[in-house]
Amino acid sequence: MALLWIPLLSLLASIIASVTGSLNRTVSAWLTAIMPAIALAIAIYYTPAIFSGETLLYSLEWLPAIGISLSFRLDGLALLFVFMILGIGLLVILYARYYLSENDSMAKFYAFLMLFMTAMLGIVLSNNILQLWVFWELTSVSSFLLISFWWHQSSARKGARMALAVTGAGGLALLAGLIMLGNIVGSYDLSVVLQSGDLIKSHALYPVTLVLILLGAFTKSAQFPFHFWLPHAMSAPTPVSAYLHSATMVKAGIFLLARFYPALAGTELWFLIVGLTGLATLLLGAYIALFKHDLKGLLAYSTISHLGLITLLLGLDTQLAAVAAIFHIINHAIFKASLFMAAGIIDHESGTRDMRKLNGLFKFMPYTATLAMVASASMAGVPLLNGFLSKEMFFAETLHQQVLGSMSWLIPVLATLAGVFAVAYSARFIHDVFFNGKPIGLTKMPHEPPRYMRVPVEILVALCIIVGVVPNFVVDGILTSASIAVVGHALPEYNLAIWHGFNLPLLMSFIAVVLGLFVYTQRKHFFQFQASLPSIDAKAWFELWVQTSVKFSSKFINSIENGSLQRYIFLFLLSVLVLAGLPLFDMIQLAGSESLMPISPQNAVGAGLLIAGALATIIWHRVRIVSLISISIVGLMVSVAFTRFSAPDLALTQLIVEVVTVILLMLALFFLPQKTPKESSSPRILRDLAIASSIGVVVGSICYAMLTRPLSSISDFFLANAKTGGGGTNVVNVILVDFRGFDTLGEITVLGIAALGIYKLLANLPLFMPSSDGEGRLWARERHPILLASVSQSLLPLALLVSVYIFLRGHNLPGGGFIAGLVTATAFILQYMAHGSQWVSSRFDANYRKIIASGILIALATGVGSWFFNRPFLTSWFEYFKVPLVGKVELASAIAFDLGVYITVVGSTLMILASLGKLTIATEPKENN
Amino acid sequence: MIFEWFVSVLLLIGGAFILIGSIGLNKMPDFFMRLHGPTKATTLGMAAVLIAAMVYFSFTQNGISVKEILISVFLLITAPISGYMLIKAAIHHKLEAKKGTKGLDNIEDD
Amino acid sequence: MLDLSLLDTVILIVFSMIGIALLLNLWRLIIGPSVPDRILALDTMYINTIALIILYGIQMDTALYFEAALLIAMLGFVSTVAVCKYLLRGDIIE
Amino acid sequence: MGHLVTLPILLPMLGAILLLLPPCGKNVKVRRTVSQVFALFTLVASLILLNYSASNNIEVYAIGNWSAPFGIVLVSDMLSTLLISLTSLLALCCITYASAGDDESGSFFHPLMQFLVMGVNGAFLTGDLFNLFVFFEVLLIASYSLLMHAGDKHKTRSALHYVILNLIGSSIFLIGLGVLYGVLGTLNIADMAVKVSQLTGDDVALAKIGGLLLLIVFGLKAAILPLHLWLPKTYSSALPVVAAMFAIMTKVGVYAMLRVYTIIFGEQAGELAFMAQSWLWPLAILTIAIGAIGVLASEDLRKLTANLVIISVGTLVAAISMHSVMATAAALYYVIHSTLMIAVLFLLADLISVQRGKVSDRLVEGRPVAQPYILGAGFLVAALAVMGMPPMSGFIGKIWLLKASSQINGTYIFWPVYLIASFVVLIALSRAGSYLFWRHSNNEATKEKAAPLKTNVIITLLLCSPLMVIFSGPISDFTLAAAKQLHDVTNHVNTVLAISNHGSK
Amino acid sequence: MEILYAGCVGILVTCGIFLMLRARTFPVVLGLTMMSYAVNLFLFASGRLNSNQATILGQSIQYADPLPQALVLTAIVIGFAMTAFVVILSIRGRADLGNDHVDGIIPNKNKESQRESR
Amino acid sequence: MRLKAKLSWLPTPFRSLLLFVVWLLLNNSISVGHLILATILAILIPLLTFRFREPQPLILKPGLALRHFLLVLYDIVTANVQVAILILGSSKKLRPAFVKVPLDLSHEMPITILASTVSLTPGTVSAEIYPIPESITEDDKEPQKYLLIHVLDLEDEEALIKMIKQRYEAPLKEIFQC
Ligand code: NA
Ligand code: NA
Repeated sequence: MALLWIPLLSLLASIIASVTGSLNRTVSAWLTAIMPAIALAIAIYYTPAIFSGETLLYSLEWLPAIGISLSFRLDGLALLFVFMILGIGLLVILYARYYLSENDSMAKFYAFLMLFMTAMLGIVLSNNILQLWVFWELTSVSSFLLISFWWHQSSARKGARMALAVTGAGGLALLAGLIMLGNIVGSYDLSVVLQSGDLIKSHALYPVTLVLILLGAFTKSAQFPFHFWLPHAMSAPTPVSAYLHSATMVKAGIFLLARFYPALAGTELWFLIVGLTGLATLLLGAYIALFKHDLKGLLAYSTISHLGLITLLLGLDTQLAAVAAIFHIINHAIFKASLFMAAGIIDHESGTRDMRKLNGLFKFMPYTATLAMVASASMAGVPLLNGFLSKEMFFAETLHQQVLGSMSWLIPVLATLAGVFAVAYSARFIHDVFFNGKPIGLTKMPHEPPRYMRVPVEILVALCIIVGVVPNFVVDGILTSASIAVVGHALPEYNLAIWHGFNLPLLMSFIAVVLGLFVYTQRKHFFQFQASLPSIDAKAWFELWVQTSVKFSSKFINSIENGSLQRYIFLFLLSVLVLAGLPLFDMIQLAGSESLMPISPQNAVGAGLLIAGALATIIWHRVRIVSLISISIVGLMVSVAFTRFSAPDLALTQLIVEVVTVILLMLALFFLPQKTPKESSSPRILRDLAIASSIGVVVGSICYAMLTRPLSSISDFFLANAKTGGGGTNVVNVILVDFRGFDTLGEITVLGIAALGIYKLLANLPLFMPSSDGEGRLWARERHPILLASVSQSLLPLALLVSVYIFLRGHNLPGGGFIAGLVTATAFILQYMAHGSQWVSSRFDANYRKIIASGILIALATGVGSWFFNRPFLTSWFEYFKVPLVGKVELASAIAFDLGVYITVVGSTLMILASLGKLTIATEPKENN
Repeated sequence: MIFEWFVSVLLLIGGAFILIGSIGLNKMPDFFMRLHGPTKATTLGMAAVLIAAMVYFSFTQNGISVKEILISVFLLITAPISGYMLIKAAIHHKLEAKKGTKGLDNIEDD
Repeated sequence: MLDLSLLDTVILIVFSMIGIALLLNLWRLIIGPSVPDRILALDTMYINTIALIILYGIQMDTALYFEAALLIAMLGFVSTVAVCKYLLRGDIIE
Repeated sequence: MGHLVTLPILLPMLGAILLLLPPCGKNVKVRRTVSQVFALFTLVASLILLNYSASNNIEVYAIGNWSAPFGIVLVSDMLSTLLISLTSLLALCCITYASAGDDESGSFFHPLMQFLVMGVNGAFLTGDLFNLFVFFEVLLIASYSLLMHAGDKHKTRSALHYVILNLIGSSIFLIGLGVLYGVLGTLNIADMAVKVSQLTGDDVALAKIGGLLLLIVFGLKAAILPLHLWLPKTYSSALPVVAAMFAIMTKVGVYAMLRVYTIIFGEQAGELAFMAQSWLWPLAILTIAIGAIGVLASEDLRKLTANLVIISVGTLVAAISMHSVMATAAALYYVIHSTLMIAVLFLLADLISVQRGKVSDRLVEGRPVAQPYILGAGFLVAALAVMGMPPMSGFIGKIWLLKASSQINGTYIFWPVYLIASFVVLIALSRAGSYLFWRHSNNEATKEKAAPLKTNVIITLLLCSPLMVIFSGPISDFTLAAAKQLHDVTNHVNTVLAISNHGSK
Repeated sequence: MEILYAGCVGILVTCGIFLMLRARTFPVVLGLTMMSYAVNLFLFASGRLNSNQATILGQSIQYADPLPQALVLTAIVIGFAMTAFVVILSIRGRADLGNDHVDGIIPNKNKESQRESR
Repeated sequence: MRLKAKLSWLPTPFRSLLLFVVWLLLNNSISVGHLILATILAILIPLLTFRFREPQPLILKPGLALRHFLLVLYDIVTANVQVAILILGSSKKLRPAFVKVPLDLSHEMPITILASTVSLTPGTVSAEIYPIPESITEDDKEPQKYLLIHVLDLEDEEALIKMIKQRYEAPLKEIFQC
């Protein structure tokens, strides 16, 4: 449980920090620091247990479905990192208090910093590899926030995005690798994974898994060729650099290598990839560091180089390499953190980080200079400082490896070369900044920083010296236990002494120092040579890469999504053709077993008319009025077909819908151009005809196949129960209002919504109202022909009577609410046509919206009514009554339901047409060219 | 038997008039003349068919069937309106009348 | 039962008459030449369809399709009127 | 459970009707209150159903007292209750958000929104294929109108495409239904499953055609390649709050696929077992890819979000076509997360575009937003969530999907495509965030801040993401159980068809 | 008869699709209408073809399948609503966008012919 | 001429009668139930639709109206036979013409009936009613109305005009007393 508290306390610190915005900066720092300090105390409390070889575990069920649990583990390696994270973290809190200016939000900074700390603690304490990944990604996120802290600067924005991109990509690779690892092992539990090294390494997927995980580690640790993001992350405030790029963020990758060392290391592949990557990074970083004029740039490349060194160590196949790696992790963290802080002080007090301007600062800030010089010396590997010790171990281990077979001698040589550059850039850091004449063009007069800003540096430099002088006393315990955690078994003998006698590693150190100083003195020539090389700005490259990707994506997407509906429809139809067409070829015989009906001449005539109508429609599709007349034949013949094939209800519905549709299309014809221009090229027409006829053939074939097969359906039930269960003899109607009344409820809702939508569509619509027809004829003057007006008046009562008739008989004979509604509506539309909408609305000022709502409400209420009889929604009820004189009369809830349908249909249809009519009153006709 | 003959004759008359109406639609030289066939001959043809139906259903089904009259009524009401609107449209479109049509100057600008 | 063989024959003959009439209507609709001609043809087609449906009812000995014929008679002209109104005024609901 | 099952459909329907009638539709204030109250009731009803179904119950409600397969039944299982709860939650948020002013920029916003919810919930609950069509149409017609809310040129243009395509889609739906009825003689999904397993001879091919035609329609609704082309313009031109609600609409298509190709054409379908999956798999992968490219190519935040919808659809369909319990469970978790986060991104885009003035939400330098903290933080949370970065909800779905696919042979391609797509999303969103919040022109920020109601809705939706992480245990348990229940076809069919006193009243 | 029926459906589908692929809203609307005729006939066909078997109980001995008829009825109504909507949307498109092209923009090469058509 | 009926609940008695009959015809029944229903509808529907009715002269001579109606029916039959013959004959011999018939009627309903009758009977189709309302200016009071008809085969214009006025217009004037 206490384990959980370590990250939890730091998370708590983040939350506390975020609310300290209004407080004094010092108070804010103190409040922030309390929680990590407690966490550090907890870690110290557990130290003896860890040193004695214990591993503390704590686990909490979280996501059993996936196999992620909240599971923590404190062993030597974790403890080492916890110390670094919390220790240096606390120092950074103190340092940042003085570093950040009044303009910067302290609260936000600390909140982000503590969030980052939480993420780091989470990584190192995770005992579940997916949980580890979660925290891993959290470091990417929180570091993004920290690097972009000064987002007003373009470099900060770009640097942060680049860091996020690279580490994010690595994170994805890592996730893939970890899931594969989990699959190989059968568990995401780190303890299990660490014990399954042999299983993993012998698995077929080991190479892929390894590469994916290494991708994660290398991107995070800025290993070549992913190193380029790190220097640009230096746009962050220096406390961030001091924290992220010494002890934490970049070390997370190293931690990962160390963590999975028992599970993944020990194969040729590992040594080759890890070793060579480390070596390349080591050399490249050290070399470039020399040429950076920016103080933090120098430190950044130095960091890359040192990370390469550690990686190389982890990639060496010698027994003590891992120990050396761990030792260098500690040492690098200490001296690099202090150096960043020193650089920050210099920047803070002198206003620049450019070494070409910074000269002779020793005079102005001797105390800080001394501290920086010591730390720098440690970085160069000067004896009596901690850097020297681990570097000696490193040199020693390079001599014992056989990674490159017969060419293994290259490694110590190149390591020495890297040492040369390390000495050179360290020398530059000391000489070029603190000596070398006078400062040039500084805006500020440099001086010593505030007292407490120096304290963190002092502590760290002191550690450099203490570790350097009495290593056994300080780091033995932690180094041993961490190393055991990495190597996985008892360590071979080693000795953390300052003096090992005159030996090859010492010689290598000596060469490095001598040659390094030589290189530094001859730096002009090197600088000239370097300047002659083309400079590569990773930031610019990254931006260019993103821009290019965006450009290409846009081009690609625009070429596909070209905004052409015709293309979209074509693709849709092509899908239909393929998916519906292919299975047709699976059929052995298209025709089924049913006997066919003979073709009578009158049917042939009907079909002929239908086909002729359809063809005429497409032949004249550019002369719209003619195509409209032609398509009416089709509608008429469809109704006839419904009559012919025993569907009187359908025939009625189709007929009446046809009339209303024609009216709608007439409206469309008026408000749209009269003719369709010839636009399609001949190949396009051929293509369209080809796909249209192909689909026609497919659908026709399917239809034929279906028609010629016997059908056994659930409909026998409807026939059997319509009268007894639904109270009607028109089975279609009983289905509509009873068996499947729910469909009908939805259907009238659709109609109602359509009417509302149309009303909405017509709001504030500037209509095109041509003053003449397509051939330039002015419209006739007579608005309301007398004959039409008076006949339509006389027809209205008759139509209403017929509606009532059709409505009432619907349950037993062809008819029903829908048809009746359309008849009524059509009669009203006739009034609109004959008299105009003003005339109608002055006589019948109905609110169609309310009519529609009431209609649907009646239908809905009929359905809900059955609840009061403890029946499901829409359960119908009917009863026969004997009325004197009249005889047997049926009352049915279905009639109420159908009434709802009727009202909705009337309301919707009229709303659609009336709202359009109303609109034209307001608009004067205008010429539209 | 008489009933059957009666129905048959009526149907044949009806069919004939309907056909003649449509022949007129095709045969006449101008729109105004074409209009006469459908508005007249067809009306009578329809009436004959409907009476046939009336007689037929009165004999074959229970009770007499007279509702077919209604169709005729509706046609009598609506057919002149269709014709009227059509001829108005034709006049508006200034369709050519057959050469020698008298009284063209009676048509006013609409 | 009545012997309807005569009637059946007559019905077939009348069917063909109406069929020919419909084809003639179609022909007029196709050749036009003017839009009113085409509308007239369609209107006639509608009316002839009434006869077709009634005749079908007689043939099948059922009155179930009567309402379809009634609706055409009552409201079929509405679309003719609409198209004519469009030709005359453009806006059919003004 | 009584009549509760009908409430997620009937409540919004009643709400819509009342909103059109005098007392409730009278003035803005009343309309808003009524609409929100009904949305809340709908949510409560859905949650009660969710809770009830959580104990692995399948509730079958025979409408009109006509039991399956003759009448229409509502089937409330874990899958449908999960989705109606999600819909209702989203609807409540969107309605509340719109009540800050967007609802008055056109007529009938609230009724249409309620009708949309009715349609979506109906589609999720119905056990009848034709009834599914009807509810599809309800939600479509409502969406057509909502799309035109606060209309302008762009909306009209994209609405034309959207409407026409969907009308063609509806035609194909009916043809598919016709074929299926013509072969199987039934419309009830469970009954169809039974009938499909008894097919012989050429009938199998016919049923296959019917099924594949439906697949195209569902694919169009869901927006899978190559039927996705309508989506980016449509969603990005819609009013953001409408687009936010539309986040659920593609899921209806996905849901329909999940239902139909698990139950009707599932493992018991003989020759037709999993017939859709072989088509869906490559298309889903390509959909993810094209969505990722679209995300990168997007010039404004709404377009970007619209492309995120496409990625999410591709991901979901890929998961469906893996036809395993694990993958379905992962997909169900993912669907909650992605719907809510995409919705909130649309809402954020709304506020951002308003506050940035002329440049709107385009990814160019512009005026700073008036509320950088809340919008920036909101964007960050949503962005992290959709990227699949911890600590937001996306990563759980991501891990789960990867894991599920790794357990199925032949799905290796999913990993690189999905991971690269995640990477592209990361690049694009960080670029977008950089433009929207960091790159300022010299103009002053507007003084006008978003209505507190709007920001509250956004915060609520955003909170769902960390909550989904914290409660990922119970949620994932639920989705896993829901997936198991869904894949237990026999149990489903038996439960739906078991009420056997056919026709007794 | 069946082959004639299926052939008609096929031809309606063909014509409908051809029209839907045109560039202007009016022909597209016509295409959608034509397609809905085809679809209704197709859906109707799922109950097979029957003569004189209207599903009015007591009026004949055998009955056609009533269910597809009910489905077609629903489909007709919904189709009508949708057609109405798309018609008005087209009008709105013309008003908003200044032309009746389905994409709202007339490709350059067609500008000339567009002018002619007015 | 009378524009308003005596009974306010039965504003258009003949319309009601028509509805009553039509209902019975539609239902093909004279059962008590239908008689009651027909009565209710015959009263209710005219009341409902009354507002859609422009004031029109009422039929004041029902007997005459019936006689006129039968006459027209007879004319329809004969006219149609004539037209059928004309159609079947040579169309070259036909002498089509537009004829303007001056009207004594001035109300819409009677004019409509006249025009319809003309359309249904001998070789004539009503084409226009002049002047159209839009061309009437303020100061024209009660302008002379004309019925423009198209004649399929015109023998004598004067005779035709006379026939129409006597045979069809005069009875209408009497029926409506206008
Ligand atoms: Na210097
Ligand atoms: Na019922």
